[in-house]
Amino acid sequence: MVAEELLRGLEGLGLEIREALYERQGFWFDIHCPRDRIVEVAEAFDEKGYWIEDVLCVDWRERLELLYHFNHWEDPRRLSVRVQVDPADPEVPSICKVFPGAGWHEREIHEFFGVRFKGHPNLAYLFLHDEIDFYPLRKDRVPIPEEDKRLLTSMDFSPEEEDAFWINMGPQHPSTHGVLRLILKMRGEYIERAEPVLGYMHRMQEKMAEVRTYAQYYPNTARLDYVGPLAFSQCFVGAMERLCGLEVPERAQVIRTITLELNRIASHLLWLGTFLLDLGATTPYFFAFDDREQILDLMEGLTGARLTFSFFRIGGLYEDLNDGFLEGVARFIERMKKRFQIYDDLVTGNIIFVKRTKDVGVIPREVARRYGATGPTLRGSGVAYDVRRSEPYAAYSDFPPEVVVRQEGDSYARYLVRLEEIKRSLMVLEQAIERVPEGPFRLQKTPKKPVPGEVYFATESPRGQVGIYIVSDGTDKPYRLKWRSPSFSNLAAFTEVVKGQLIADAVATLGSLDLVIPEMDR
Amino acid sequence: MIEWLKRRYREDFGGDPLRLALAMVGLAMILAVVVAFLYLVVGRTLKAVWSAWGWDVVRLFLGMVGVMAVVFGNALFLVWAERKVAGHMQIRIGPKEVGPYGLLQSIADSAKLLAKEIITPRLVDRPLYLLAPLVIFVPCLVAMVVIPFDARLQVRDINVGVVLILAFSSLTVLAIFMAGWGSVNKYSLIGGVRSISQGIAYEIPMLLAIIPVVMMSGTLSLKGIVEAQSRLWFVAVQPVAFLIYFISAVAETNRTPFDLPEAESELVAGYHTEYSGMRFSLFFLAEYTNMFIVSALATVFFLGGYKGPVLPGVVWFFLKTYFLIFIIMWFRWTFPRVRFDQLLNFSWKLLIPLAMANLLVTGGLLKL
Amino acid sequence: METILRDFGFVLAFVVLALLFGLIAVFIPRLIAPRTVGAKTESVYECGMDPFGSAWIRYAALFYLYALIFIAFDVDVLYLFPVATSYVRGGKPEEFLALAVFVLLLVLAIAYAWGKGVFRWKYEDL
Amino acid sequence: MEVRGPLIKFGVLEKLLNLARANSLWPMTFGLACCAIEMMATTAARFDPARFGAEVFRPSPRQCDFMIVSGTITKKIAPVVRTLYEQMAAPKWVIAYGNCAISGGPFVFEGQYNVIEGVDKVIPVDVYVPGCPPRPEALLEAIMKLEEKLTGYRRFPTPERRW
Repeated sequence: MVAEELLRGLEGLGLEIREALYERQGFWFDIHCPRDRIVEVAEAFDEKGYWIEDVLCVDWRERLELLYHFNHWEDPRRLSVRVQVDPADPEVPSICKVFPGAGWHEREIHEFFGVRFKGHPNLAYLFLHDEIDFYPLRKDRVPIPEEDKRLLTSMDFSPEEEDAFWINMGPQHPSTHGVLRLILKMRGEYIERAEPVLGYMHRMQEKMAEVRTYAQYYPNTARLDYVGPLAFSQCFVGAMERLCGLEVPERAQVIRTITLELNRIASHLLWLGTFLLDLGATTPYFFAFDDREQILDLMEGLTGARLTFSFFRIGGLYEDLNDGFLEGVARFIERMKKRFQIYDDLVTGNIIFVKRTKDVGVIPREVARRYGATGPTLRGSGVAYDVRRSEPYAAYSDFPPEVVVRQEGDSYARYLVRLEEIKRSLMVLEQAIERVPEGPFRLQKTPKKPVPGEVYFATESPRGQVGIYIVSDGTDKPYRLKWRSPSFSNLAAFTEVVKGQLIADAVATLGSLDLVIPEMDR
Repeated sequence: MIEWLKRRYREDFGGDPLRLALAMVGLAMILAVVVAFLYLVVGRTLKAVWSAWGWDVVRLFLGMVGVMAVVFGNALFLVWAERKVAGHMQIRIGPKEVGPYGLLQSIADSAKLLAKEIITPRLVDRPLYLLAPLVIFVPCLVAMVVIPFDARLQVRDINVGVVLILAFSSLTVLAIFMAGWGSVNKYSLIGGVRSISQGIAYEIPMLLAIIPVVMMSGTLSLKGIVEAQSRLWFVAVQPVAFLIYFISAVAETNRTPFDLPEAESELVAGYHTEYSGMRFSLFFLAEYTNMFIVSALATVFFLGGYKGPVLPGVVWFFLKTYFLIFIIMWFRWTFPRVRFDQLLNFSWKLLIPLAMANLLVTGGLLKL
Repeated sequence: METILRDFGFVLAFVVLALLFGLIAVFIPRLIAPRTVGAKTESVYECGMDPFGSAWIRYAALFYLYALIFIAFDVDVLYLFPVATSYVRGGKPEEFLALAVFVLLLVLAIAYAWGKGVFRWKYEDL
Repeated sequence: MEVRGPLIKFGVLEKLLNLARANSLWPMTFGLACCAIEMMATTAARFDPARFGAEVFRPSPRQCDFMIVSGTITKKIAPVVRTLYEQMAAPKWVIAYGNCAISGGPFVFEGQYNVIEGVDKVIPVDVYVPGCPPRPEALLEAIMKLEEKLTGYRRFPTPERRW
């Protein structure tokens, strides 16, 4: 196995490696690494073909702890590398030379915790506005040092540069789907460099989690990714169940699977509509939304909400199935199967659409790995990696979805993957609605306060792998909660592939990634 | 009525007789000035023109009124029709509540735009920025001069009508570039540059597609071309030319799938990003009038113009024209937008060589 | 001569009409529309941000090439119009030959530009 | 920022113009967060604001009549919203759509550092639509409220009045 090989190599380097309990913690191995050797370790991971899932920081007051999560496509076991940092001198070598995708995570940590990364080319702030004068996620109020204040607003570009044409796309721009801002350096119609500015929808989710109890915070998980909220809810309740060691009733798991898949279809349909809107075609938007409304009707009957369903509860569900839900789903499956013909006629076979998306925004496998792209974006690049298969949650081990893979890695491949995934989701639904077991839908008793400990949980949202990392100190509030958002990493990959593209292609590529801004701004 | 007047008096003049009197005096003065102006200036000019031109003056004025009616009627109808067509293609119904079948929708829109603020940004290049919406309207009206709506319903049959229309239609591109460059806005600039290259790329196939028609009819007068199709519409003998013309026409009017100068998802609103209120609606009006003109020309060149059985010619003319416009709308609500290099290369690599081949074949066949 | 002048009189009248209409249409809102007075109302729109960098720059030189071929073309194609009007059915075949030579020369121009890679859009070419 | 009245103002003319404005409200393409998805759902086939002529989404603020503030106003986006509002051509209106735009919604807590509690602290608001997120029907109702504000009467009879 790859992991054992790697660990042997790391042991040879003299690192301390501990085995973790996957069932309770969500990762397999814990690697303790001295501060100065992190680049070396990252290179070892890179050599074995690992991709970077997440970089995060926990403030333990007397020390800052950096966690690097690595995972492997063929051997999907999460390895966690820990680096201890002294808060008085928070400096760590940057690994963004090895994993460019970590560069953005490092910027985030720098801005929220004040950890400086040596060798990072651009530590400008991603999220925060210029009135902030402290590190928001530190437990104690630590003011930003004077020399770092310039990083709040400055980006390393100089508009005075001769012959450079700067275009400011966003925050209010029809094709950025919300409030993403891209600063494009143009050369004629071509993009030379793209510098995203995030944080226009930064809603302090991680800070809020530390202030509110688990139950109070839970509904806000649905507001992170409002297009596929259930994947985030599942991630949160899954992590809590894992932390408390709860066994969720079978019925609840199956119903969760059904709603998750319905949600995935709804999200993909929304993406389909807006993607084509970006390409200039208006009509598919209306057809896709028409189908989506059918799902929303079903979900509304079950959960009472049209968009931000907070349906799951720790240890089960909020409510049992309502009458006619399963029949409704069956009807929807029948309807949806016929609708594919419309999309094929209107979109897939449309010569202009094919010309606009084929060979556009190609994300090679290697780029996807180094940036940590996941979800349909990754599967469009020829990697059969799906959290539903590698770490089955809910009832996915009973109804394993087929993984759709395309080799091309272009926007057209991503389109086909998503369209195909709708079909596969329908197949999962078809099996699941036949086999909803009887029984309770919720555990009678769930603990209000989880045991102290840390836990990682991953789910597959329509956009890619969602991860949550919770540190519990035994109180009713999380000590630290960190989201790994798929759009964040996918956008990082976008900045790499957009270089040298036409502006129209950049819009097509951006659309094909299916970004949700609040999810990456958190 | 009396009640209404009383209320107006109370509300508009605050029940103050002095203000009413002042308003009356002001109105009388304005009327006097207008009458004097009409008599002294317009009347004399008219007299002079009348003595030189005779009945052509009547024709000119009737033509002006008629053309303005067509332009406005067409724009109002098309705005409504486009939204209705779009609605029905998109499984919804479109305008419905404003008047019967939503027919008053476009009137409400234009009235609203008339009372909308016009913002002139501080940094704009004023001459270009201010002139662009005026210039864009010129080719629309001039083209109407020579279009034969019926055998006798034509403002004036100019013997170089085809060349006149083509020459003036280039002004549209110029106006769009003026708007793009004058706005000092990056999106507008890109829109303007794109518009120029698109305009020139599609003008050539358009010209080349019309030449076979001119060859077959032997005249540059639009009426002459229609008369030459008494027996057979040119679309039957020149299907390739018709297709080339139609595609180029869609591109010339900046409609989807060739709407790159105003590509919404890339360039916000393209060249008219900085235009508001009436200036913006002049661009809008020009777009719909251009759509009408290119369809009318396609009708004249290829579909036999006003020729047709039973119904009067003018009805046939409008039927054919609006059918073509419907097809253009159909394009818009079906296709995505093409990419810019594809757009240019489609013209240079495919349409122009094809149009040339078509021209040669026509020339050869005519000599057989 | 008289007819031509009159023809252009018509055209001129319509040009004036168009300009007049545009002026009136832009003037009316000055009277009946409310106005905004704001700090940024009259600044350049750039997705809600303050604009930076100039909007008047040297844009892609690629378009310049297209414009050059166009000028060569447009003038030449215009020559074809008088030819077309006098090109009658039947008659002398050498008329066709003349036409063919002319058009083939134009084709040569496109072929040359094509071969030179004008129509190839590649980032590296810039 | 202020909006000044027109030079010429007659009661009848103003009434007619307001009627026209009420029947042709063009929104701005500006989505902020969750509520933007419901805003999109509103424009889709089932709810179809095209019926009242309110479907013409203009991306440029110069050409639209009202802005739907559909989401949380963070301190970073607030100046943008204000700029956009100032760049809209008068007459212009604002709909605060959703709890976040009204008061900051669920993102207000002690020690928060990034959310502005209500868009009316930044720009004037005409219609408030509560909900998290509000349903598309609520947005249609908000548009009708805006029309009512202009014309003085409601387009459709309210349910209470009918039953």
